[in-house]
Amino acid sequence: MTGMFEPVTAVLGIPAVAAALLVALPGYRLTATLNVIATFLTFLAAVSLFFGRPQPGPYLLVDDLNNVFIVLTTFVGFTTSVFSASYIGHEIEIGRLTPRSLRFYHAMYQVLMFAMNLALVTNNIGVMWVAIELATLTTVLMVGIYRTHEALEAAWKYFILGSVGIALALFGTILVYMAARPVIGEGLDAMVWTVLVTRAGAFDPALLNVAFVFLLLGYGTKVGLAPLHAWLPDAHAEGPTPISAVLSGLLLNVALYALLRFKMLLALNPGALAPGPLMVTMGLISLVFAAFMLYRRRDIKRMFAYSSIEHMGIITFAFGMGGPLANFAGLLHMTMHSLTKSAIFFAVGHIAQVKGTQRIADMGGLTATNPVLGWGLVLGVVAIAGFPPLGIFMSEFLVITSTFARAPWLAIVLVFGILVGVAALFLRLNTIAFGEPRGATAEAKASYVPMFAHLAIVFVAGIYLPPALVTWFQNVAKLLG
Amino acid sequence: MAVILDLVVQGLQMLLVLALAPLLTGFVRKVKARLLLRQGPPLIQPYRDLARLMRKEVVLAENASWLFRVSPYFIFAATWVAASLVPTFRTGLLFSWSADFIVIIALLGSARFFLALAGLDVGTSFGGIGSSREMMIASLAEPAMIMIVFTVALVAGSTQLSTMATFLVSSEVGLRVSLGLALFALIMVAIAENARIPVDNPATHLELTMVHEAMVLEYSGRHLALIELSASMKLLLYVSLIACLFVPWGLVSSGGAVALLAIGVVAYIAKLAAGGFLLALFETSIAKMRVFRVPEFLGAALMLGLLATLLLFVSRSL
Amino acid sequence: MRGGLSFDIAHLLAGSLVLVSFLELYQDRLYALLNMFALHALVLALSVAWQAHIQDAPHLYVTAAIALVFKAIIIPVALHRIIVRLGIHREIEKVVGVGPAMLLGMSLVALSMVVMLRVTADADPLAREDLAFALSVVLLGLLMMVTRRNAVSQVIGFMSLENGLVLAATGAKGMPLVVEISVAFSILIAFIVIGIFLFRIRERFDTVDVQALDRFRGERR
Amino acid sequence: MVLLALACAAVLITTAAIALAIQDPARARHVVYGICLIVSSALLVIALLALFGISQTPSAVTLPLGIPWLGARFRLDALSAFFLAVVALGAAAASLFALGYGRHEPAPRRVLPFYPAFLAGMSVVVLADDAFTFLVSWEFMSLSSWALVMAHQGVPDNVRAGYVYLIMASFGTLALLLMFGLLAGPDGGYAFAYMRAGQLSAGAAAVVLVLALIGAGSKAGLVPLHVWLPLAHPAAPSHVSALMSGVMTKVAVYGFVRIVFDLLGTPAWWWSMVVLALGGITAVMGVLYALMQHDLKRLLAYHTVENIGIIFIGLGLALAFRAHGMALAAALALTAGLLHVFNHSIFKSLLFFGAGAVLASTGERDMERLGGLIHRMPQTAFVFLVGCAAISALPPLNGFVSEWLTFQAILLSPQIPSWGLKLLVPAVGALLALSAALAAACFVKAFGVTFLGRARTPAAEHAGETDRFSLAAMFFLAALCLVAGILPGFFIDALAPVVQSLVGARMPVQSGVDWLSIVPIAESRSSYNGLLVFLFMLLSGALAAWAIHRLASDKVRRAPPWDCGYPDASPATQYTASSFAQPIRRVFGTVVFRAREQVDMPPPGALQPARLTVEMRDLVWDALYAPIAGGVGFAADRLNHLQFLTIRQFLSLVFAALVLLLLVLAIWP
Repeated sequence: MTGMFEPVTAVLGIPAVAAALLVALPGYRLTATLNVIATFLTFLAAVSLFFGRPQPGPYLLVDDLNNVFIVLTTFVGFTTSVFSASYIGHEIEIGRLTPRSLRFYHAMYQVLMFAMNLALVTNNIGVMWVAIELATLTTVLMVGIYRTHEALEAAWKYFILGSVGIALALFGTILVYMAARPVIGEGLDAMVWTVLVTRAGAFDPALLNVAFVFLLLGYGTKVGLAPLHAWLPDAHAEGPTPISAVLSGLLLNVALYALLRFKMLLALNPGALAPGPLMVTMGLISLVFAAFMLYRRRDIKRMFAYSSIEHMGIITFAFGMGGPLANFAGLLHMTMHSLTKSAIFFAVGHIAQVKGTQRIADMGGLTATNPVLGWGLVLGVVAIAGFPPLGIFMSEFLVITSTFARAPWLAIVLVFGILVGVAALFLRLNTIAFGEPRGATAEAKASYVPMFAHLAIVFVAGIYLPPALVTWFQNVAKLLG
Repeated sequence: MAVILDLVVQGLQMLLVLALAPLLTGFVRKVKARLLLRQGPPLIQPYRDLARLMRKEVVLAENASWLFRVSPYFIFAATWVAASLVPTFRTGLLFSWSADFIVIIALLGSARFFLALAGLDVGTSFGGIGSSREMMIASLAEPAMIMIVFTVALVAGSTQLSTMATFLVSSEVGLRVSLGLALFALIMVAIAENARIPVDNPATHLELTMVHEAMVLEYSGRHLALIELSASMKLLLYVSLIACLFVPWGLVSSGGAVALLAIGVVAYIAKLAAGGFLLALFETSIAKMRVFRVPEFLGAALMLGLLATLLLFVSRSL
Repeated sequence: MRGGLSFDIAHLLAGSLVLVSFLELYQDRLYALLNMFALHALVLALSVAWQAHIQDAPHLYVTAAIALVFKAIIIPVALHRIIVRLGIHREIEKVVGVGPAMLLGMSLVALSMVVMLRVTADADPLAREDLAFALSVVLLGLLMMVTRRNAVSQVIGFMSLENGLVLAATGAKGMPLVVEISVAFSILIAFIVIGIFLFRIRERFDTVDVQALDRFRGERR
Repeated sequence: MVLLALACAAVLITTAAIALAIQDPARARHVVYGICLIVSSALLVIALLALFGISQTPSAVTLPLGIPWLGARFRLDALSAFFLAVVALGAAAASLFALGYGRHEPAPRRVLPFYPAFLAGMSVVVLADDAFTFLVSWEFMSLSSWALVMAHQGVPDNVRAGYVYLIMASFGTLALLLMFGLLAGPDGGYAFAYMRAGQLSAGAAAVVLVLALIGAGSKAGLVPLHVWLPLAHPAAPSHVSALMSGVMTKVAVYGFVRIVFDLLGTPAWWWSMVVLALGGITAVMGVLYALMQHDLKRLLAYHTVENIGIIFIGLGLALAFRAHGMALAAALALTAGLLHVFNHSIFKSLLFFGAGAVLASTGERDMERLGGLIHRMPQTAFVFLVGCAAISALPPLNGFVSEWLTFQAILLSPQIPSWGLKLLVPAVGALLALSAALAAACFVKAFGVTFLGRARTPAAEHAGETDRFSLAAMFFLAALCLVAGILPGFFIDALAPVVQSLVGARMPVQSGVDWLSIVPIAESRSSYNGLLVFLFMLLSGALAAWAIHRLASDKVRRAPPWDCGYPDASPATQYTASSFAQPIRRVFGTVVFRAREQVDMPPPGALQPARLTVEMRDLVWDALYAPIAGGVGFAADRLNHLQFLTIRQFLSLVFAALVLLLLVLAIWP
């Protein structure tokens, strides 16, 4: 039994311990390597979850659904830590970061990992809430780490909006408990996920509805759905790039995961209003809104932050549509988006260091000046724009085709949004990657490995998905109903 | 035996069009002159001109290319083939099926294509004027021609000139609106295509409104001879086209006896004479129009053709 | 029908919390607002204590204590000092006047009633009423946040919103983790309050007025 | 069979990787284009074997790729085989050409990797047998060609061209996505076999048709979706332009045929009206645009638009006949369309090669700065002339055959009962004739201004003949033009299985007819013998030449041209491209392009030159694309204010959302 528990405890324990260590340890090389090692071990532990899963206890639960998320999170966490090791080095050299703040940075990185893993593996909606709040706070601190006006302002905005979101989410959680209590009885059980799911049919639908509204807005703020998105672009733009990658690639997913859990709950209750339409609407709004917002962006990181909003919209839409195909597509899209978007942020961070700025106007002709970097970015944007043979195309293919047969108008709006987004992305890409070179070209030695590793995975996934993965996703899709 | 006869007849036809073409041109000139109360050149003047040109040396512009020298032969060949495929005195010639009405138009098209290129070859602005205007005219004349083909083909149920002629000669045709329109359009196209008044003036040489003459301005000697010859063959072709489509009487159907052939030839020559006379009459009675009125003229022809076709699409009996 | 009296008292306390929220909404002076908030926290503490009593759930007393000590005393004092330190001008510039704000508040309360009373009655009435009140407190807090320009008053709005949450949490009979959650929230608030210091907003900006923060809203224009 | 074809595609993909590996440009060039030449020849052989019934039953295979539970399905039936042959032929020619032409490539590393990928994409599209594989390869094709368009990214125009191209491409793909969604149904039957079996409601089928027209049409260049084409095709390196114009547009046609004729089942009568109308408009608009150009490659690109129109006219007629159960006529029309696909792919490639050769040796694409090249590069001039004659549909070359067949098909259409078609078809016929005539004018201009006359610039003055690889490729294609022109019967017979499989009938066997002439229906009705016409012309031309040179004079003297007494006029006095087009511009342009001419003549004695300024507007762009772009920009600007709100305002957004949702709950039944 205890043996069964090893992986989960490891997934939670390693980051916690590492965090404690990293606070104590000086020296950036050591801490960076330790950071990498820790995340790598966490990843291994997560992978080992495939083989031994603990019985769902009152606090911990590992099923197909969150297993997807855990593995994804830990993997991107690992690659990002590799990238950040090389990235942060440069930041130190140019003196944007002090060693002190760096120590803090690494510790926070591990805390964030811990918080996200906790939010994923917990079986208790209360703990889940706490974990997500923790994740929010840590990211707030990391966003503000540069202490520039913009950074502080972004952190503050993130903090205020995030806190309100958190508050709403908590209210929703309480309401769920209230709904569950008459059926399940007082005490812990009424917050334990596995129990809730089994009895959800008998809950009071009206309460569930109100609860879902609050949860949707609360966790939706974290997902970055419009009009709750405001914190996201600035937080991405002003924080250190690795954090932007983690935010886009992971934190949004975690919040989405919470949302999905509650969606399942509602779906199980016949009386409750269907959560689908709400999510579909939010998704479409976010998609179209973000797509238009892409046009007037001057800051490269902020632009890709908006593209994250856009894709979160698509994913939310897919899950809102429901059905085996759309859910499968949603999961696939989420995975691919995490990988691609973090890869893009790796590239962008590197570019920002090379060019010494994030202003799109000051970069140009990258494919000529820095071929590897430039083409890497092009490939990433091509992937994120949903061009085959890269992974996102498959998910978009499934979403659009399966939707059009069911709800033509929605599909048309979806397609419209995607097209507008693609147009905007390439409008900017043309000036960044092509045309005559512009702007300074400093020497920056961030590693290409994580970026191309991600892109390679995305590329392969676009044409070949291993059967095991497929069956796994299909189970999850069934689970999501 | 029959094949040989057919072969002979086909050859005869080819020679006939070649022989008669200058004569027709001369005839038209003569009649025009007479209508203007002038004496006019003798009928055989065109033959004399050709012979003289043949004997003269060719004066080539300095930067004339091989294309310039090849074009006359090509133009001549294309026109001659086209002309010899139109039934003149006898339908169902041996090779008549090797090309239908559309092909004949296309052949004239390729002749024009090379003529226009030759006009551009020397690189003087005269040639440019000529070819650009020629192509503008053609761009309207050709569709009109195709529409005429449609009309007749829909009536006769075939694009083969022989079949058309044999059908039209038969009694079941009767008078048809569409055919009337087509005839009208065909005449207009013929006038434009042969650079006759009012579209162009074959008699002028240095005039900013000229089209055909501007293109061939640089030609001389044998080349000019070939071009003149193919021009008059083209005229002959159109006249005999009108003849075999709209006055098909006297056309000998295939396998006719020699006596009949003689009649056919006579009838054909009579038709040519009539056609030439009418053309001359028309030309003397009308003034040349400005170049940019030509599109309207030909547009009218195109519309007539289209109208005729539409009528037939709507009802086969119109 | 468990003890009508206890029910009524709980009801009364919850209702008065809503009332105090209205009073907060009414204030246009920072100090007065602070005092009102202290009162708000006090009432909350009372109602939580009462819940602890009627549910005989001793751990709720902790929550009550936190509410009392932390929210009713420490925070107001801290904020008071901030105001003095940063020399923030006393009155609060509102976006909408008191009257419209009140009207809005009313309609919000009505809305929360309607929404909550649709809940089938078999969920026990106590919880139901409490929820209705809690929801209105939450909405009023949010309303305050969006109708005030001044950061301190926004913080206060947020805190009264959070009081509503605690009210709901305690009203939910036998809900676990209430203490943990309230602690977590207190930390959150502490962060916010400290944030005003920590970001040394005074040094960087002329005022804590959120608009000044927004002067640097990312894309420099 | 199909596996072999896929293997070839795989080889091409690996070649792309190899191209990245090799550093030395010259070696890379030889390796890449060499391999491409070999592989595409192999593909050609495979396709022909498949077409000529070595394996009459379509060979299919399913690979464990793509949509996991479906696999990537490939199938090589008659239709695929034909188009694969077209693709492979074009690819082989282009590779051969590029062996020499690649020398002039300024940025080979931006071309070499993508070129094989592009070929692979095109050849896989025609093999795909399920929606996902089809779209992946389709979009892969677009993407690689986009990269090739961006190859010369130094020029801002090219970047813009690539941008427009990519947007239009993804627009088309999204349309196809929706369409396949409809065909596949909610539970995702993405295999073509499933779609074939499925039965759609009339409305759904109509939507599918429209989406297919948008999707395939935007790639093929149907007006009004053509805007990207004249921008993108010229921007690419010339051998790629040849592929894009000559082959990729045909792949788009394949997509349309596959969907509408194969997957969609029996058509409704009005479909053909849409297709015919679009085809006719496209044909005429395309050639009119082309006439107004003086950039040689852009002229050719616009001309592709025209020919696509002609092809769609053929397809539309086939649809019309099929809808009314006239299988034989449908077979004729479809054959005409497909034959034109083949023909156009040949002579358009040839012409782009010629343009490329000119570009390489003069560095000029602008005809106004060329001229007299026939003296400097006679062989190129000759093959280009052949191409021009072929594309202008002059007998005895191949372009004429397909147009002649189309006319024959039109002449069959009065038997169609429906009135709409009765009125539309003649009009389309007139449009077709008009476009043919205008095409001739257009290519007189193209050839005359570029190759004839006197050199207008030193660049043209000192041009030299192009290399032998390029010449080999061009002569090969020119020969094909002639062969396909004088022996069309064989090609028509080759198309028989394709047509049979699509409309259930075929044209009568041509190879049986004596004297090798072609007979669409019956000899009494119409027949054409390219061979005899060709021989006749050869004979009579030779006869005339012989006679004259033997019996009359063959003396030649060179002299200055007639100059009206103003000696040695400068080359600038020649007719330019725009002045050549001026009469036609006056006739059509004033309506179609709102063309305005304005002359400012200086007063007598003034020294500045007189100016003629022509101002034309692209109505399609103004009416369709400019508003869209404007609208998006406007919306972007409006929404952009949301980036600059205060925290409080953002909070009020959240608040509003919350209240709204609660209201929804409150009024929920």
